[in-house]
Amino acid sequence: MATVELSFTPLPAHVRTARLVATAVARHSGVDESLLDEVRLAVGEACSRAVEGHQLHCPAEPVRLALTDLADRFEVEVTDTCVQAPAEVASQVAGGKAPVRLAAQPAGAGRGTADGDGLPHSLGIAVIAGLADDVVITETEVGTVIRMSWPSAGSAS
Amino acid sequence: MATVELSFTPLPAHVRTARLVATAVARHSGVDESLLDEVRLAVGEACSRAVEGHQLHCPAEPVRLALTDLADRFEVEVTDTCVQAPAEVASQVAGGKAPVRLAAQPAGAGRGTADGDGLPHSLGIAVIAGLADDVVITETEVGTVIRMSWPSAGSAS
Amino acid sequence: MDLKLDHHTKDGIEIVDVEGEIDVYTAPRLRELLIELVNSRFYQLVVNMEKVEFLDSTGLGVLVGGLKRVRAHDGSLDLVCTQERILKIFRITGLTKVFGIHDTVDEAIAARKSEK
Amino acid sequence: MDLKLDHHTKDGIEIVDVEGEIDVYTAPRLRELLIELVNSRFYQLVVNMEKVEFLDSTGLGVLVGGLKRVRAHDGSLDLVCTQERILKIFRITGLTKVFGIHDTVDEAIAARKSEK
Ligand SMILES: Nc1ncnc2c1ncn2[C@@H]1O[C@H](COP(=O)(O)OP(=O)(O)O)[C@@H](O)[C@H]1O
Ligand SMILES: Nc1ncnc2c1ncn2[C@@H]1O[C@H](COP(=O)(O)OP(=O)(O)O)[C@@H](O)[C@H]1O
Repeated sequence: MATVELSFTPLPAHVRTARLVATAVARHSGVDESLLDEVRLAVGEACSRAVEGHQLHCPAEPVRLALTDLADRFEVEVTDTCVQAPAEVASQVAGGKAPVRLAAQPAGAGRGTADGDGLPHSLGIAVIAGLADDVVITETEVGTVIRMSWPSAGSAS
Repeated sequence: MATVELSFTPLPAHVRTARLVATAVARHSGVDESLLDEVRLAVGEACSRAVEGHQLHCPAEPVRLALTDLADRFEVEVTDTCVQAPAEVASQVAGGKAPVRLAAQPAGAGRGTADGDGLPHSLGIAVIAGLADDVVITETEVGTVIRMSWPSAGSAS
Repeated sequence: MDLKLDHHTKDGIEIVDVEGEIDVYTAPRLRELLIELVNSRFYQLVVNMEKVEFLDSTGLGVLVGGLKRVRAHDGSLDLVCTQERILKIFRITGLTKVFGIHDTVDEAIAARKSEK
Repeated sequence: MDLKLDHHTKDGIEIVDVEGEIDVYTAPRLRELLIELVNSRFYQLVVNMEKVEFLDSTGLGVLVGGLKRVRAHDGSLDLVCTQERILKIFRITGLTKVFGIHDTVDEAIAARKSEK
């Protein structure tokens, strides 16, 4: 049951709204206070990435954020509704096959220094991979879906 | 251009999320700080009313909140996606024809005392009418749309 | 953010201290407390709203419901509130005519005592 | 919530005080300031992040971009940060190896001076 869905025109300011909503719903869903910073940051990264992509390719299309309160997990899904360069994301993870499951480990650590160039979204993906407990990136016909989740104690309602 | 849309399963807890989002987006859209309390309350009332209706008639359907940043107004639209008793809302306003425009004046003032009965949502509608600068309630095939707006100084972005 | 409820007896009147947000999510808890008090034969109530940060129509409805219950036993339910943004909600719904609204708990008690 | 930027010279090093949230919305302003400083020939920078409440990858990117710019002039960009939640973001992106990160502005200045 997707409990809350947010869709917004691709503007940086709305990424803040997305962070706010994700944090509030996560808190209510029973995600531990100590994890809320991670949720806030990872959701912000995924939405920033989608906003940048939409601004380039389809500024009229909204970005979609879905927050689902599962039995013992809080799940977040950020969806691009227009095609992003799949190679860019694919290159971040071994093989590039969809869906790709990233290990929750410092993903940026092995990827060289600040002198490496041409990786426009790599920092964002590194942050997501480092923060979310579980990340699945799926390339679809129309764009990218980033699905992340965190443990939760179940809804308070 | 609808800038932010929220849809949520009809649970009281999500009304809080709706208030939070509406207030944040209103602030960013340039609604004066002194009006934000009114936006928070009116949006909460409209969403509470929709949640109660959905819980009775269609608990599986989400309630929809749309926030639009117009040139000099901030517009909010709360939509029931299932039929509500139109008579109840219609009885609140003269004639009951859709769309109905409510004057921004104490709407509850003339409607008797606490001993009056059988007006389950009347307080909510009275609050909305008293707070929103401009309110239009439209009965559609599938439910009720409450549209409210406040002056804004234009988006900060 | 959330609702905190407390109550104690003062001069034979039951004072209910409410703190936080009374909305569609939390109002059921206030309703339960008011019902519980009436069931325990407290019919003279003062609800102190000085620490209420948010009040919506569900909250108003619960207060009206409480008033009806105590009145059924010849009791009273008065409010303590000086916050303009909360008072405004009572005004636009016409409920300032229904409730006695006072500046302090002591004033509410005194007003009630003098009426008897 | 929002971003506040300030800067002043200390011991010949330009200290940039950052307060609030550095994210996709506000990072462009930090980028502009860093570019402006480099254009004004400040090549020794210390960015004080002690009052930063939120930092995302756009903010990281701007700091990396600033580092590249000053390095092109044989300059330096060091950070002051002791907040664990901010340091974590540098760690998971591998950027702790790229920036000198210090506990205080004075330590950052001292470390830079001793290196020369
Ligand atoms: N994991 C990483 N470690 C170090 N540097 C990275 C990493 N990922 C990306 N970068 C670098 O961060 C920089 C981002 O800077 P950017 O925001 O584009 O600033 P500018 O355009 O002003 O130079 C890029 O140069 C990129 O190569
Ligand atoms: N404008 C109004 N002025 C006074 N009372 C009202 C107004 N609108 C509705 N009411 C009353 O408020 C009460 C709402 O109480 P409710 O929340 O249903 O409590 P309960 O079910 O516990 O009695 C209803 O009895 C209704 O008649």
